[in-house]
Amino acid sequence: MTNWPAPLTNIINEFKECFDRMERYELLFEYADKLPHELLTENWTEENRVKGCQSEAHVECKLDQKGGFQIHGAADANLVQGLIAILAIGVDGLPPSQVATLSPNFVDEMDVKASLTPSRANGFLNMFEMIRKTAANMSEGA
Amino acid sequence: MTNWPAPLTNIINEFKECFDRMERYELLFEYADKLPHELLTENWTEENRVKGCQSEAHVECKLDQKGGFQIHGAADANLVQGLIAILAIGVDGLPPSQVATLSPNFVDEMDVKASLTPSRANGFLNMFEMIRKTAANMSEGA
Amino acid sequence: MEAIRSDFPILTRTMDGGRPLVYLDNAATTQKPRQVIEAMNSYYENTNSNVHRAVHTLAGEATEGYENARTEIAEYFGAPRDHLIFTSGTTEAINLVAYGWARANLSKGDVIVTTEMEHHADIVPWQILSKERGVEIRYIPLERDTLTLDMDAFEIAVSDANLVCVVHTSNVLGVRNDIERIIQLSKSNGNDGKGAFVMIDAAQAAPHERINFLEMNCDFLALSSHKMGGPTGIGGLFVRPEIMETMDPFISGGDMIETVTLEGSTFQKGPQKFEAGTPRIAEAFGWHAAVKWLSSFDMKEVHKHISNLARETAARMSAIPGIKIYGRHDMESCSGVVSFLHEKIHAEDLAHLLDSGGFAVRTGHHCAQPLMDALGVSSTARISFWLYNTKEEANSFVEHLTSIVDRFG
Amino acid sequence: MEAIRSDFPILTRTMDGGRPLVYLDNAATTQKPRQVIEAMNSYYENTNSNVHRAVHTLAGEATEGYENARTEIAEYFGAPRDHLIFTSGTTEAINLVAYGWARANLSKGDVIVTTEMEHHADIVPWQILSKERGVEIRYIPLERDTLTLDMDAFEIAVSDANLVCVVHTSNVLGVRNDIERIIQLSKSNGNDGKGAFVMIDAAQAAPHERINFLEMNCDFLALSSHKMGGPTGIGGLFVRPEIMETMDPFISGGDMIETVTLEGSTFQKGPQKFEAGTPRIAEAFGWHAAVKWLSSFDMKEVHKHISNLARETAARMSAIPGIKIYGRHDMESCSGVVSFLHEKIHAEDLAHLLDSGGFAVRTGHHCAQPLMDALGVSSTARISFWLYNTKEEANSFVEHLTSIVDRFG
Ligand SMILES: Cc1ncc(COP(=O)(O)O)c(C=O)c1O
Ligand SMILES: Cc1ncc(COP(=O)(O)O)c(C=O)c1O
Repeated sequence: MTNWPAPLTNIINEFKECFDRMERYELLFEYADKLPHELLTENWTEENRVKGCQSEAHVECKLDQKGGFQIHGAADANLVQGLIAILAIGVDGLPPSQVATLSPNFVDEMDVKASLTPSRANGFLNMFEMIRKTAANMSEGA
Repeated sequence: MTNWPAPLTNIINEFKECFDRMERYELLFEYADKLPHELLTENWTEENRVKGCQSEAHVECKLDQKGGFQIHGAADANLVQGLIAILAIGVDGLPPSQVATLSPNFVDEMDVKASLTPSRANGFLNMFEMIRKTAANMSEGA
Repeated sequence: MEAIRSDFPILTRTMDGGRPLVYLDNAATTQKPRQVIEAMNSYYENTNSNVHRAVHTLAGEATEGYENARTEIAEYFGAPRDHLIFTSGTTEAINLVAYGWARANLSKGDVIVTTEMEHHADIVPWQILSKERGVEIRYIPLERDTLTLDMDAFEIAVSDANLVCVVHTSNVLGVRNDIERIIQLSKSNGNDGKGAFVMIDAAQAAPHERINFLEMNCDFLALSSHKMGGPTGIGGLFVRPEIMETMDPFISGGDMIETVTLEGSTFQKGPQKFEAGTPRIAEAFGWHAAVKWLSSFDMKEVHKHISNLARETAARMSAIPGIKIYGRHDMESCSGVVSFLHEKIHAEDLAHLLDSGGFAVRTGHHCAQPLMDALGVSSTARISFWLYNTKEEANSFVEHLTSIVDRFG
Repeated sequence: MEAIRSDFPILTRTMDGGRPLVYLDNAATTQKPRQVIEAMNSYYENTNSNVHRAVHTLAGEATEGYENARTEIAEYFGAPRDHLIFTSGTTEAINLVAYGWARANLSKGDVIVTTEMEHHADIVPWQILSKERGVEIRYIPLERDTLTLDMDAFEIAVSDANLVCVVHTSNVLGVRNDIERIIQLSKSNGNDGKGAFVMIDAAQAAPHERINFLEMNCDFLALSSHKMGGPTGIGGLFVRPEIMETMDPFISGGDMIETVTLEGSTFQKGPQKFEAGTPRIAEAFGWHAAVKWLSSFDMKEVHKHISNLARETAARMSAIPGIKIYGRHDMESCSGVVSFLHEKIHAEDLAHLLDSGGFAVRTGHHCAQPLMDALGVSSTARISFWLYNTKEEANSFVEHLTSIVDRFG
């Protein structure tokens, strides 16, 4: 197993314990409510829209006062918002340089990918890629 | 068996004796040379062209001095000209009213249809139909 | 019913968690009976050859099969074979009307009447034409309370219409429009009483009704094979020959010409003029098989079965807390489509949650954004039944939906 | 070879009189390996669903399969996936260039250079455009002695050409044009040195060569699946994305839009903008399987096998009294096509006589009437080999032809 940040490892383990897809969806719905930094709809713009997603999803990357990484996001579909929340919790406060090196295959670990359609999996990968790149830029800039 | 005119019956019997498709083609080639009234190429017009034929075929119906039916025709492909010749020989000199009642299934009897492609079979049926109609008109006119 | 279902190999498929597939996305595309699959296999394994202008046996058989398909598909839709132009589907059929007929016959100031209920396939080609040629488009609105077309508005709009383009049966609402009246009004009142041309989008009608092109008395009828048990990649446009003659060629190339010289070309007559290039041969064999298979049913019974399923399911769904139905299912003519939303669960989430129970359900704007705008939503979830769907499937769908709403709502 | 042949169910078919089928009409359409037939079966039996905008499992699998097909077919032709627009074949692909690109980018006085050697699919769309928009068409003649394009004439004509449209490999002569030089000249000298756009008709090239779109450096590349082992009903146009952006939509409707309102529509970017309506889904699965199957061969070896068969057969045929060959088979680049006539036996009669021996041979103008005019004939008979044809088949063909000439000549 890759060395994920601890919060992400915890979430992965939670998903692994799920009995079936329905339970995993329930967990995603729960995480959808736990967005650490919700991007309010009035701040949804064409620029922060996640492309390749069927539903509307918006994400922005910021740094907290200590230079830690933050994902601000939201989506109109709960399952997507749940994925954003997991990412946001997983990397919250990490140095951007570490975020830049993460690989998106924790979604496989969580067994959620099997429950994502290709188009949504693509949307998720697009989003993850965008976040990783932003993190890389931020860490270069630093 | 339908009561074909005697010359046609003879031809049908000749074809029935053929051993295979190649022999039937040989016979058709022979008949192609026996056109009773060849329509010379200089008399090929858009009006006497047989539609639905891949190769060029032209046919005109006339009455001889005794009011007997005549088919004048020719084609650039020998197999088609052979079919025209058989028709022309088969009905030569008959009263148009009799020609008008002929059915095209002597081609089945001859087993030639199995050797015709659908498009050529169609061409042949078109031609036969046109001849039958002309004969019908002629006999009405009479 | 067992017999019908056993004709469809895919219906025995098990999904996630060993659940049986419950295919409720028939308005997007229907499944194919093995008769259709086998007809195409047999074509590829025994007959495959390019058609027309050829002498050899395979080419003869392929041509005969292809042209027989035209004859019998046309016959199924109540028309002679020379009324049917094969296209790749409804979309291309409507585009053929737009490029081949409308560009040759309409000009600036002419009027096309269509409706808010249309599929994008019956909107975008006219918008492009309108931009290019200054033809005016008028959209008949939906009555917001009955979800049917505003026929008063239609009666007024049609009076100077040159072309009327209407969907026979909505792919979102389950509503079957009063096509008979629409055609009659277009013919009697259209174009200042001289009569308007009428194009009917029958993509959703053909799987439900036995359509008779000549009796209908419209000018253009557009269809897709894949929505009526046939393969993808083929469909058709019905047009009367005298109207075909007033159409310019659209897609051009081999097979549709009579002669080509460096100075110019002359074209075939009839459907061939609009079928350039190697045709969809295997697909024609497949669609033909679908039509033969469908002919073994009484389509009135089929329709009753489907619309009863939709009606009963819609009624039970509206009793589920938070579920709202978008559409009409109270009329006999309604189709097998039920669109719905939950007040809290996003349509896409609903579809995922349903999918985990084995239920194939579509979400989105269903290529009908103007209709979505009229309904005041951006998307809906949609189930759509066809002849192989059972009461048991409908019941288990309602149960599963109920449990989802309980758990996630 | 046995292994290759056993992939093709149809090749075991026996014809009239118990004779084995000898399929020599590959330039019209090739036969399909069982891998292709099975891929489509598996699609219909396990996956069938409409693609895009859908959540349920089948729709996901269908979308993934359809888009994978795009990725791997594009890769086979040396291009990224966003360079490939699916069409119904070469004919529609060229029409897409004519309607989508040329109508948006060419106007009165602009010049299209094409050749006398073209298939009607690469002539008629330009003639229609020319009539509509006053674009000038120049036809590069064939050198009557070498049966190759007059490259001096090309060099002169290209200098003020805006678009150059050339067939890669002739479907009648077996000649492969010097495409590399044609593209290079078009780019360096075309349009007064600013470079002309180039459209290559690769319908007959794809079954013979491994074509690399990006290396070729042309702007448009048109292809048919059915001529390279794939199903009917699908083909493609390769275009670079920056050129796609300068193209207007052609066939319009669902799937190619971004938003539709009553006021107007905005369109997708990339290939989807040109793929309106339900796509050729099963067909994409089938073409994908054909490309995977072909990838298992060294196309250089395949080409050598085919062109050797054609060269040897043509040589032996010319020794038959009265037989005249129309074409070139002495160059390595030549394809598997041999056109011929007998001085007395009509081409169509020849084809019938050959068919009775089990030989599938095409006759006619091969959708290339201007080329027929240049050759001074109205039609030819044509055999065309593909990878599954054997020396034995070629031998028995020559023998049968000899006996026909003996008997009927
Ligand atoms: C050179 C050439 N171009 C174009 C075409 C047209 O291809 P399709 O009929 O598949 O559209 C063909 C085949 O007939 C061809 O041989
Ligand atoms: C009402 C209606 N019209 C047109 C279409 C377009 O049909 P196709 O995608 O087969 O071209 C559809 C299906 O999507 C439809 O439901």
